[in-house]
Amino acid sequence: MRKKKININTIMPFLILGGMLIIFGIATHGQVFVKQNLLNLFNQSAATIIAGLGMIFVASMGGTDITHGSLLAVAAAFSAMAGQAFGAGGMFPTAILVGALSGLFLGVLNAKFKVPSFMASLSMLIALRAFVNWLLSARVIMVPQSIKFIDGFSFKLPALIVLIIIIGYIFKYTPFGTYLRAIGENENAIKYAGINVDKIKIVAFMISGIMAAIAGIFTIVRMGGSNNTLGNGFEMKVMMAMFIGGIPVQGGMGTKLYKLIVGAPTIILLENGMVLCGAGGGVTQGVRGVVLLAAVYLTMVIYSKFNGTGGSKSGAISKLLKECT
Amino acid sequence: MGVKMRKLKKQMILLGCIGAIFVISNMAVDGRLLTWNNMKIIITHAIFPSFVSWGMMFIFTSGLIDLSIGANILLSANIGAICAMDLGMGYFGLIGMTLISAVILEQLSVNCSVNLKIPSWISGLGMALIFEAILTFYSTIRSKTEGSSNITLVNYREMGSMPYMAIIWIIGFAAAYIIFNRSTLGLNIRAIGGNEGVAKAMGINMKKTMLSGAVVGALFIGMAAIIQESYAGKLASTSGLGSLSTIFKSLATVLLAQSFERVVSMPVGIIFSAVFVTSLFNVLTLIGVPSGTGQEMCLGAIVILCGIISHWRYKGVVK
Amino acid sequence: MAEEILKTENLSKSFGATKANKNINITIHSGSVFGLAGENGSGKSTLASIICGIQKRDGGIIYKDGNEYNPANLIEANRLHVSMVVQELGVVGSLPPAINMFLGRTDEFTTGGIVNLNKMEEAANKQLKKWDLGSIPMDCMTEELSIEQRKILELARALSTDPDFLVLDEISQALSHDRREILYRFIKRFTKEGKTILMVTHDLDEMMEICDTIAVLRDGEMIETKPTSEFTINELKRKMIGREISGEYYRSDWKEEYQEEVILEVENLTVPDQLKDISFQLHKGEILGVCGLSDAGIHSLGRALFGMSERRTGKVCVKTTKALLNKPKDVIKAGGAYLSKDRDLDGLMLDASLGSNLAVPSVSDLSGRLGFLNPREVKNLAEEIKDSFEIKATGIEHIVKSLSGGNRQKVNLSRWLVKDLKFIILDCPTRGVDIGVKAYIYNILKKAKKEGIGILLISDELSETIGMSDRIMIMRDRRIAGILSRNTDFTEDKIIEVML
Amino acid sequence: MKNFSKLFSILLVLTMTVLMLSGCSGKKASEDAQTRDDAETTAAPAGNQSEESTDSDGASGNTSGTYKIGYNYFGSGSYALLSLANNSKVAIDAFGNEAVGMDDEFSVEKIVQDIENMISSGADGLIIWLPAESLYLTVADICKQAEVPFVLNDKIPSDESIIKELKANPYFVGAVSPANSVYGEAIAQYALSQNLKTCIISSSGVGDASDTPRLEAFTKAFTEGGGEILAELHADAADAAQGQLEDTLVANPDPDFIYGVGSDFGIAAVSALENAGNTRAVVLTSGLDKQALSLLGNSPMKMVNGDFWICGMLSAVVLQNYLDGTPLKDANGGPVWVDNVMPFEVPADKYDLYTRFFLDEYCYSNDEIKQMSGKYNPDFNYDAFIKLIQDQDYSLDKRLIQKYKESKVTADELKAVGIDVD
Repeated sequence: MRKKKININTIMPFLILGGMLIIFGIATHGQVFVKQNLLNLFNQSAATIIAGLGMIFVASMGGTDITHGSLLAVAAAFSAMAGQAFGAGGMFPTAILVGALSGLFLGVLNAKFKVPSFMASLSMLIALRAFVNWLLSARVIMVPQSIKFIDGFSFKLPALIVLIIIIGYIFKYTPFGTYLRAIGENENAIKYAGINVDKIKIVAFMISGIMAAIAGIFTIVRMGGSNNTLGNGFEMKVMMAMFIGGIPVQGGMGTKLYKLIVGAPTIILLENGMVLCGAGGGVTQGVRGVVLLAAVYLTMVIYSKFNGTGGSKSGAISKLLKECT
Repeated sequence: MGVKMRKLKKQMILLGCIGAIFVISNMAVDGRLLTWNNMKIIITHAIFPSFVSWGMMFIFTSGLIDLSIGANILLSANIGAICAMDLGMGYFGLIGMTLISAVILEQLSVNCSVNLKIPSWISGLGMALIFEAILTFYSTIRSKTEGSSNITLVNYREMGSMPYMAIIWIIGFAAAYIIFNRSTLGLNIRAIGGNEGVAKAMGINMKKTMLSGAVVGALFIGMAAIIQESYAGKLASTSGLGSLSTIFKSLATVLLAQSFERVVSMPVGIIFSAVFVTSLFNVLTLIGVPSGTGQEMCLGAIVILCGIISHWRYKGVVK
Repeated sequence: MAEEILKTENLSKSFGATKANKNINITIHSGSVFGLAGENGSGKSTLASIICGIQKRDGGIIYKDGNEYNPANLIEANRLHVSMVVQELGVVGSLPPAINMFLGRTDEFTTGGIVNLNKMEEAANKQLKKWDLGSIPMDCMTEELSIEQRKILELARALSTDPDFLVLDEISQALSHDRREILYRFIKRFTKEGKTILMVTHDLDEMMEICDTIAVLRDGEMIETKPTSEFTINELKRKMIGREISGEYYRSDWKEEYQEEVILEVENLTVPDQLKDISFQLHKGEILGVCGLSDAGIHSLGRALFGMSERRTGKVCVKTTKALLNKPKDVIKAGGAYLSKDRDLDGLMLDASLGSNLAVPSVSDLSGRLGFLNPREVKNLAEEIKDSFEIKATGIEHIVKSLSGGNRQKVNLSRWLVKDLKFIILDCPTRGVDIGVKAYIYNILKKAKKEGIGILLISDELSETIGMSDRIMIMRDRRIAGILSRNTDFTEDKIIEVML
Repeated sequence: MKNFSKLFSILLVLTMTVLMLSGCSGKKASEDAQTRDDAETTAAPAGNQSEESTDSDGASGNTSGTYKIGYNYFGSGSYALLSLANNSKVAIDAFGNEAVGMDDEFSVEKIVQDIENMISSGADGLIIWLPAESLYLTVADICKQAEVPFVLNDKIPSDESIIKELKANPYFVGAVSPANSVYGEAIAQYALSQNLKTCIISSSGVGDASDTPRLEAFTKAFTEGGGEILAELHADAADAAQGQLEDTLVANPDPDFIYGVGSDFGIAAVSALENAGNTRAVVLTSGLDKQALSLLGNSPMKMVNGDFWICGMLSAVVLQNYLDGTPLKDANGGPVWVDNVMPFEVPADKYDLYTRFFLDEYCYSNDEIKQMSGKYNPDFNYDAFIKLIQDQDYSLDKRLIQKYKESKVTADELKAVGIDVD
């Protein structure tokens, strides 16, 4: 019984992705599988995955970090400046620094000052966007041609794989990762096990910020430069990738990395497939909404089928709103 | 009794702080803040967020975090306007249809969560995408045929103009307060939010309560939509979850109110927060802080600040 | 004998494969206190909740006052004058006490759809006064009340439905010694009015003391029902677990013995309005019991020692290494551990698997270079703990939530004992645990004592502290009131005398 | 629960149907994928030839049936963006092609994503709208690699090096953009001529692609002309803008006029002035929004100008000519580069005629548009195209005269608005 449930839950994201591939494969008469298009799919989902690799740390604690959209823009802007000043070499350190700082700030707010992460990161989202508006206004900062190679498949794929491996290692094979998920289950249990929860939280937020910043670099290199509308609504895209992959909203032990890595292409494929089907404008968005619901619903149904319980409430947020009182 | 005194003291402090802030900033803008005319403007701007926040209050408290509210407002407002103008249904169309569609849309998204066990804010996101898509269809067509992307409410705009707005506001507050603090529904919603187990055991019908809570919330949201439509004459459609930005201010308001719930009860807190947030923007404008950049940064800072203050020396788990 | 108030015939209930109740037949007479004894999972809570309509029965009939009785839910049961204080249900923290008391029945106080709070508060106070349960502040949020006040509030809530048949499920374990007295007084008055109480408790002494009749359940079957006077406590225990408790239950010896080496040294430990100037030493292989009245601060002591309480002054250190213990992680580093009173809230990850729960304290030890954590090692460790401590679960994938209270406590305790500890601070380790596990835990403690681990045993149950400790540290209003030795006569009266 | 599950399953079915429907169009797409190749083999070389040899290739372009043409718009909601897109669509339809519109959801990443996807979906040509300087070369490369011809619509780069590289790109067919700056200048001139000295600017989000150039041009011209800008406001949505304006009117109670960059903000300004009880200040705005126009005369709204986003159509024409094998080439064989599509003004009295001929029916009829392809009209070439723009043939007056020739409007009606046709 129990074993079975694990299996179903494990393969669910793959089922959804596979189903989607089949549907679009038929609908577009195989156009989806054209080499160029597969490459597009990869290019388009790369940034989402990278940012997700960070966000999952916060999500597994049951926290929320929706700064990604704006943070990406800020990091991109600064790293582009650095790129112009010191060449390609300057970009990554700058971006990472920016990401880390933002993450540190958020983490301290959440861990030390007990500001609910949703509240804090929402404010940051607004503030950082305003900041980048002020910083760039209509200005565009081009990235040096020398850095363009980053956008090449031959660099991006290995880079992505390395990142996944590193993050996967930290997330799954270190005490730190275990504590994260444990915090998602019951923060007190970890406190009473004599573990410095605050430190872990802060680090998690920092990693989240850093990954968002790195995603920022991959984005501007793709865009050719940074401008102030960069990364609009990016955070929601990343979240959808996690949700459609079946990562529990309230975090905890059910948070698995592969779910994100499968979820991101699923969302992208959905947009890509619809366009290939010749559906434009609002249609894609509407369908995206329905499929998101359908996917999560299916996961839930399967889950409750084998477990009897399905969380009808959004764990993290409802909890945090209660904490607000 | 001691508890009551402590609470009273807290309330006094809060009021004092707000008052002080107002006086100080009034000096900062050499007296242009606390003029009758300016206060009128601030109130005018505070009314929309207040209603949205009251709506959120009834939905969020029972644990349903619905992010489709923004899209809901845009869509139902446009539907109402169409009924009022194009279909010539006048005020009935504006008020009736907006409220009805607001309720229906809200029920859709809440049902997804309550009945289909989809975590509420995923269902919220999904529904937001769908609502926006519908509105996008409409405005794409309209911009072809009508020479304008979204319908403009030309007549029937009294509800967006001052005396009426304030009256509606006061009525809305009374309703929100009574329902939230003094009605079985409100108490049950709060019970569910506070401790599901107890609520169940005490024979409270969870599903029914949550859904009817959503209905009440939707009515407030609908009112908000009407007011904003009448006030601005036009609510433009968005895509890509742009609708979220419509409720950022209100979200901030609700979070603020929530942080001070230990001092004043939510409905009152919302009024304070709404006025506070709107006057913040007003003051910044008076000082000459540029909009689109400086002002939003300040908003972010202020919300965080309030978050810190309200959770000062707070024990317990915060996600 | 008074007339029958409640009678069940072949009552049965099963959850999936497991039969929680098999053909239960009980007859309860009005004006009596009827005790339900049994281990965790013996089906007493199930029986109680069926009677109160919280759960549906599969078969059988219940008669109340002679006519058939089949409540759909607790509310309907209330209407039929049956009420219950449900174990670990609690209250809504974010609502005022009065509303909590009448939750779900707020319509009774509405006029024109508007709830009249004052009326409600009056009613609430009347209720408390009526049974003199002590007063509870009404003009605050319930979360501001103490745990005991909340439990009393729950009792009042149950009483507010004006029951003539009241079920108390594990109410006393949340209450300290003096509040229990209030409870017992109430029970006497209640029954004197010809009303009836069905009592479910793990505290057998309590049961022997206040129940008129005791029914023993085991694995969902009714083993025996007879007047308390005809039971001896040992017979009762035997009936409950179906076997003689192996060896001694508490310690058999009556002398204070431990090694000279001091492990933990505490000097004028003080926490504002929690602890005043506490100084003591914990020796190697000593069990130091701590007891006191509800507000004596025994639980704060545990938290303070573990470094959880803020603005703590004074010195807590490991004698040998002189290492100061200011933060929880210092304690852990020094080979200490702390089990808080509230197992589920502060200890376990209820929705997580047994394995991950068992592993948590040890992962940092298991991790190698680059903090590498081998999943296999973790798994093995979990398996090992599970087997060596006989935790009853299908496997380490078993979700902890679905374990019995006893097993949960085993999980909570065992995962620490596998580390090589120097001392451990236990706060009510046997709270809500059945005899079997209780005995098991006591054996573990004895074993730990032999291995030279210093144990600080904080407990609400006098018998437990008396039974296990070498020395008992008695606290009164946040100070140490005295330390008794096991050598000198270790009697309940003497301790209580120091307590008050 | 039950009934809702039903409802939900209905929603699911709906998705599936949408997918299946789009499946059919997917079929078309794949057909086009095959046809595309020969379309290019004919078109691409044509692109590289100079302007003489057109007609011959025109025939060969003819054989390859209809084209699938993709166009993108930044996001829904703004009338300006949508009209631009619609104008492209009108032209594409007029030539009997299949049009695919992409909503970029206000995110630059999604623009690139959409372009890639449109290419994968087998588009034969792209009409591209880009908000940021950085994107041009990126997009140009994508199209070059995919060998898909593209035109730039409404927005063009200002950086010389970028322009040079673009023009070198064999698949870059041309660029048509309005003299955005002229909008601002026109408003500034008008204001100064009316002796309006102080103003408040209300515009969309900071750094918005279409508003910024207007804003800068206006600021420059106005301040140089001795005007004073009291405040510059930025808001994402019109309703927010109204609030800002009201706040600002407290800080600056008595401006001479408010410049609503973009019609929505003009409208917001009007209601803001009403609420503030300010009857003195006037409102000037850019963008031929019906609502804005309807306010002309009977409100503070004094002037509305715009080019009806005609670039959307013109750029489509450029692309069509390329695909038809009759590419428009400048004197030295380079691609079309138009950055001076002038705005025209719609005064209050011409409002009705405007709605009648620009909204109720499109300013150019399908046949007229067809005539803008060398394939259907051998006389149509680069010079004709440029002439059309320079003469502002698309402007209200010119169109009205044309409509008169088609006797859709009487001379008297035109006289009434001061146009003499004789």
